[in-house]
Amino acid sequence: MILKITDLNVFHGPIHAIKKVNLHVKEGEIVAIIGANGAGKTTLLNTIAGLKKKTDGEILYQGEPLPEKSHEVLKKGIALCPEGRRVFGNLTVYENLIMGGYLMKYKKDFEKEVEAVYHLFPRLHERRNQIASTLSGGEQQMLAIGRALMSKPRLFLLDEPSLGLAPLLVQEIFNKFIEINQMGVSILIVEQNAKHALMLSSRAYVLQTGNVIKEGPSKNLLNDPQIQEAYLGKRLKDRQNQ
Amino acid sequence: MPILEINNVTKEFGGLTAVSNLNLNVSEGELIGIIGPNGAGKSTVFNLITGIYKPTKGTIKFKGQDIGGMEPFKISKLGIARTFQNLRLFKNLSVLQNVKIANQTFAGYDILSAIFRNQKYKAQEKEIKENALKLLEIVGLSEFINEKAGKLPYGFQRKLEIARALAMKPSILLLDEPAAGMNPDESLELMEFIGKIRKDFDLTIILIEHHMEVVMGICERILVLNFGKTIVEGTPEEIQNSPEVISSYLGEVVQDDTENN
Amino acid sequence: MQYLEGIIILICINLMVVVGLSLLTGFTGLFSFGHAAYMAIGAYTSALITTKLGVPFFVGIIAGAIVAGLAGWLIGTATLKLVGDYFAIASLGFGETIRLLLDNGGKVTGGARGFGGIPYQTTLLIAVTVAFLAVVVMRNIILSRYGRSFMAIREDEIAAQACGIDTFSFKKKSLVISAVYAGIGGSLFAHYMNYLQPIMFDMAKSTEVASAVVFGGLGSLTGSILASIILTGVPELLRPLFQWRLVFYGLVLVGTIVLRPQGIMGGKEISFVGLKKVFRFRLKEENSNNAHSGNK
Amino acid sequence: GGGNKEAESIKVGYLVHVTGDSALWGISEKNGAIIAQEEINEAGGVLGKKLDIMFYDGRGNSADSVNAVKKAVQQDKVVAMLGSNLSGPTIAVGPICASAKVPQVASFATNPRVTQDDNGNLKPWSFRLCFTDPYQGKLIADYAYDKLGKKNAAVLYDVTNDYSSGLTDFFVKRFEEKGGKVVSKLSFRTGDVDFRAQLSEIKQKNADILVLPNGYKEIALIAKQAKDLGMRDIVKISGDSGYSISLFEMAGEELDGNYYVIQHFAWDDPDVAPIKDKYEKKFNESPEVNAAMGYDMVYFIADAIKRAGKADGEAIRNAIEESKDVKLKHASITIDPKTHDPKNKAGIILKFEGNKAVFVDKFAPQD
Amino acid sequence: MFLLIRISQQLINGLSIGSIYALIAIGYSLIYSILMFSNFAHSSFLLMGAYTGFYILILLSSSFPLSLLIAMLGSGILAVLIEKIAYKPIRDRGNPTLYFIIASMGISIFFENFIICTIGPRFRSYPRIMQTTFVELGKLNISVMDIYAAVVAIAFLLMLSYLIEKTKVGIAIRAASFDLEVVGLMGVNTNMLISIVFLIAGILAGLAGEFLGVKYTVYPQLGYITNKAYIAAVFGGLGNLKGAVLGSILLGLLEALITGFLSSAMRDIFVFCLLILVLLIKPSGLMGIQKQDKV
Ligand SMILES: Nc1ncnc2c1ncn2[C@@H]1O[C@H](COP(=O)(O)OP(=O)(O)OP(=O)(O)O)[C@@H](O)[C@H]1O
Ligand SMILES: Nc1ncnc2c1ncn2[C@@H]1O[C@H](COP(=O)(O)OP(=O)(O)OP(=O)(O)O)[C@@H](O)[C@H]1O
Ligand SMILES: [Mg+2]
Ligand SMILES: [Mg+2]
Repeated sequence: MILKITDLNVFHGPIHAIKKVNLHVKEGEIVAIIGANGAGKTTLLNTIAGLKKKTDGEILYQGEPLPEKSHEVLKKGIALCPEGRRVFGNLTVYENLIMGGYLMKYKKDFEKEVEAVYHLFPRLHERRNQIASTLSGGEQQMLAIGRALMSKPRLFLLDEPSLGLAPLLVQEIFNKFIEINQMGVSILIVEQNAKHALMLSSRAYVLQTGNVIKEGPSKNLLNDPQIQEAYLGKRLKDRQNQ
Repeated sequence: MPILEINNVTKEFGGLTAVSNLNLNVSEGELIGIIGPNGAGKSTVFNLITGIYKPTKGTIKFKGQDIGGMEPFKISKLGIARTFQNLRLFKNLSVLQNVKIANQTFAGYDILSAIFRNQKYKAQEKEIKENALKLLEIVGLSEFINEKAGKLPYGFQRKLEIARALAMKPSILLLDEPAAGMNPDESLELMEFIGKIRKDFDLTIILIEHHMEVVMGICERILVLNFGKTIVEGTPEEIQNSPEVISSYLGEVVQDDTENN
Repeated sequence: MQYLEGIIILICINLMVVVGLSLLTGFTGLFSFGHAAYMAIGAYTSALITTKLGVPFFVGIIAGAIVAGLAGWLIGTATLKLVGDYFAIASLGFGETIRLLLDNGGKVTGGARGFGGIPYQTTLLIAVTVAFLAVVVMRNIILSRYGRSFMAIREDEIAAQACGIDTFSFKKKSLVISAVYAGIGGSLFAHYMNYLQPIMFDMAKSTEVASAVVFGGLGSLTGSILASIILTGVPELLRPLFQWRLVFYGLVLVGTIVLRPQGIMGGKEISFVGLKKVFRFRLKEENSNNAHSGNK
Repeated sequence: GGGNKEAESIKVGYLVHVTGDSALWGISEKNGAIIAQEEINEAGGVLGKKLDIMFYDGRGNSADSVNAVKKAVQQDKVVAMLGSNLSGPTIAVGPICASAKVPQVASFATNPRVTQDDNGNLKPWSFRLCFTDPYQGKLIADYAYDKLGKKNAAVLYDVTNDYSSGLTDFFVKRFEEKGGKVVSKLSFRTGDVDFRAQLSEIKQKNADILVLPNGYKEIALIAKQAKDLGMRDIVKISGDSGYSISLFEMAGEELDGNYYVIQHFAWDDPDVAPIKDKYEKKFNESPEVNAAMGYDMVYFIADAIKRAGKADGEAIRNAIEESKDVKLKHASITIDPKTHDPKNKAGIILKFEGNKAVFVDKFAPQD
Repeated sequence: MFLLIRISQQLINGLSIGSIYALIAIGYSLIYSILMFSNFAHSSFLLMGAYTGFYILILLSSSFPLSLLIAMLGSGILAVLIEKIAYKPIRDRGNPTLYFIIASMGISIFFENFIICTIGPRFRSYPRIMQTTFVELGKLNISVMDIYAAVVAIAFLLMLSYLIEKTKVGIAIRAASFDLEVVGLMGVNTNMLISIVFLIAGILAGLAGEFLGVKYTVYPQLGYITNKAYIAAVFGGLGNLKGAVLGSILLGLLEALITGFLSSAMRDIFVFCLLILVLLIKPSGLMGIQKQDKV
């Protein structure tokens, strides 16, 4: 078990955003979290990554309590690709990647990793000297993912990675996630594109206003009528089929 | 006469041509989609129309008037409202205030009326408030009117931006990825919503989206950009079957996916 | 009793300036380091015309307000294209320039040696009335479309433009109004002190006013009012501490910001019983909370 | 007023600036006054009552001084108000004293407007023990022209300081009247520490005397920087604020032999020397000139109260106005009823030599 | 010829004061580049250095380099402490920059008056080490101290520019100015990073403080000179170290030339007008990068 969360409670001031949540990720697994706007998905990931303080509950990483400071969490091998991109707008693309690989000791490792990111997103290579704030939305998203990849995590937290990406690219990055996963990296992914997320993951949790209301193998959830109705856009398809 | 005419517009950033020789005529009441790979220049087109960027070349006309490079606030007053790809709400103000600010452009009361709170002030303030409440109800944010905008979940913030844009009483509404961060179900709601406001407010709408369900579902005409140029223009069917679009933007799998339905 | 009266008058004077700056800094998000200059302009203008031309005091106040407002308009036109610290530094430059001009003012202003013989006109009644009216007016401005436009600019200029707000012109309006307030404060000050010296309007004074705005809580009118009372009153209470006074002043300032960064009012407004009609801010609905202007 | 309760002490206010830029002087003055107060009370007080000197900090700033003095005269009901050493605040508090009918005696406030209003009318409640700027300007001009025989003067003054710019005006007027030439008049601002640009210009003009109507910090820095620029020998002269014991430490070498300063007294005057000894013993540091003035201020007011016979503002005012040959440590004071300034108070000319301020002359202008 | 000498002497004067401004402005700019606010408490760091250096020299009669070292250290530590006590809580709450500015003003008021209360308001002179030595070049005079100050300023500029532009830590510092939280996500200990920046800025201020003390004197209001350095930094472009130095030198030169050839009384008015003019043409200073928000 790489990550085990028990009875986690998180508050935003008076708002109880995460309510007694239990969740786990097994070594080498891809786990998805789906849920409507405001369900608490981002809050959950941010709490794991150390951006947000938990109120109580336990987060165990490889059986040990997880540190609470974000930089220590990263050192343990957990990287977060945050919601809303949050690239360093005053740095160039390349410098953003340097920041991603900040803890890497050897230049060779670093360069190898940068090459891999450029391979995944050729656009970033093309724009390596562009100031990140002037990138287009999707380009920034590529950079955010690339930057998170640079730290070569053991557990990868992804908060809506497909946001603002062109369909073709969404395919590509999801394939990339599978590839990364096959290299032994566990992934916890939050996605609005629930279908994609469920097809990618082996297990999933459904979050509703801070509670886990359903969990189980993704396949089951994909076929669960209730889930289809609420998160998979069944109504949409119905309408389109009309 | 088209309500918006974009003629041969080019925008360069240093050595980079973000938009190149773009032509687009939009007729009153149309709902146009703009799609294209990331960095194709879609948002830049919006920024050119709304005056945030000055075109390097070419003209932009709104209802016959040249607006290329006009100050943004003047353009928005003429009747072009927009939402932003990276949300730009007044984060520390309440949801209601966010909408009121956009609606009050039409309140002409002067500062003395404000100071003395005369009849004119009261009537117009009342109107602003009523309008704002109505709009918030339409987008379904009624229960959050006193919440700080920045504290809303992402999806609600997007809706608030739309409400704010509508409060401008625009004749053209520019939506930059309104469905980003929404799940398919919410996207569906959004589609219905866009259709409804279009009718209710007599709007011309230009929409940038990467959610194909939405684009294909509601747009009548779609423009596909790549490298700042129009590569294809046509109906949703034409676009979906264009090999060029599939290879550069849609990808095979999604294509299959839509066909399955 | 007269002593207390004097303190209250000074509180009213400071309140005028602080409330004015509060509009600029707390509500519009523009930081000014040179606000004492507008006070100086108001003070010298009104003092000059009441002593040299013998016009009545209220004409002096109006003239002071107009000239200060005019100065605000000019400076605004020249510098409001600048943002953040660059605007702040330009305002500092303006403040020091005004002071230097007054220092070099020769016969007209008395230069550095000061300008005396100003009639004592600022009575308790006048000071309190003016301050009260000023606060009511400011509250009405803030609760109108003007106030909302200022706050929109504070929050996000580009979005404000997209909402049809002419940001440059509204920033200028905000500066002019706050300069007018400072100018009126200055007029009251001149006719309370009976004697003016340019050094009274140095950077320390500007800092004092700016700290009061933050101390009260950005974007809170009642906060600014309370802050003026406390920051004018407390140093008087601390008088027995002699030279340690300023040490404590510094500590209090840092302490508030560290321990209660939202200022004493935390961006909220309170209503005073009895003054309910005037001070009732429809809190939740109308007014912003804290002014985290989203600066990076 | 009323005074239904017989007070057991006589309260006298003293406006000092113990914080702010001029704190150094204020603190010395306050300490000097404390010594005098203790001596007087040990010797039985005044009119059989203890003399209670109450100090008020004006922070070197007029608005604060006004508050302080309001508190003194209106709340604490002092019968007389001493201080301060700065003209601005002293002028600002004048009307408050007058309206409360409390006499005001300034220590080092040299601006003419302390005792006269803008139109030259006497302020009935305001007095001072120091000489005025016009008088001091005359002293400097006359001494430079007549005694030192200098004809080409340069002035380097602080535009933002009322004392400095006032003194400059009066000096220039007098010096030019006498037939001297002011070849260069340059200024700086309070807080400036580098004067090379101005000095370089003065150097070009070949002045034979450099008038420095400034505080000792500026004088020391100017002297040092002048030396850096190769202006080693130019004679410098200053008014009463141009002297501090720190000056030797800071610029003794650079000023040695060519610096004159006009003072109210010399520390090596046997009359004044004991004040210095007491001060050093009590406060563990060397006093500034203000200490002696603070000391004498207290004796002066004690004498006036004695002569008035009662602790009443009006009576004390009249007694002050009638002061004649009041023997104080630093001088013997006669108040001129027409100006409320001390009459014929001669300046003491000190010269810096061998790390000491040496008495050279006692000097008063001819007219 | 005569005019040439006059101008050259004023240029030397200007460079001399400019290099002192530069020493202060670099530290100022460094903190600006990470927390994006004008740190008025910089004057306190400066005072700390000036007084520490002074007392080490006088009381321990130590050598000049040793006193310089201790002064730098003293200021560095003070800077880190102030950051921890006053700025960190503000930062943690994500308050706007205005709060930092006012807090820093409070600190400088506190520190200045604390010195007045404890050490006293007196001006103090450093022992005569080298302030009086100067080089004579024909009719021109250059003080040795100025040459030192200029050399040190340039050395620090080069070192820090390298640090900021070329090293990983430098990139992190710049990234931190944009989004501190995400810098933490990259595995950077942001508290440590900020402490380092304050340490460096403090050390620089300590150095500048001792230089100022030697060149002028030590007194509680010595810190006011930082206002000039602030203006210089704005001139050059806030947050840009090279800009800070350029702005400082220009400001020094302008002041000297205006005093010499235009008007000493109106000097600052001319300087400010020029400043505003420069900002109107280049709204973020001479070397500042104009940020354009991507919309
Ligand atoms: N900074 C904050 N301050 C106060 N409340 C917050 C804050 N951030 C989130 N919340 C609240 O916490 C709850 C959970 O929000 P969160 O952002 O985790 O939702 P989410 O599931 O990620 O939604 P989305 O899909 O829109 O991103 C919401 O009710 C939201 O309003
Ligand atoms: N201010 C700028 N300076 C430099 N380059 C810019 C600037 N603004 C945009 N660009 C570049 O122009 C191109 C077009 O950007 P734009 O934001 O219009 O893309 P987009 O089509 O909206 O993409 P996305 O779908 O990812 O949002 C991008 O490659 C971007 O990097
Ligand atoms: Mg989220
Ligand atoms: Mg875009």
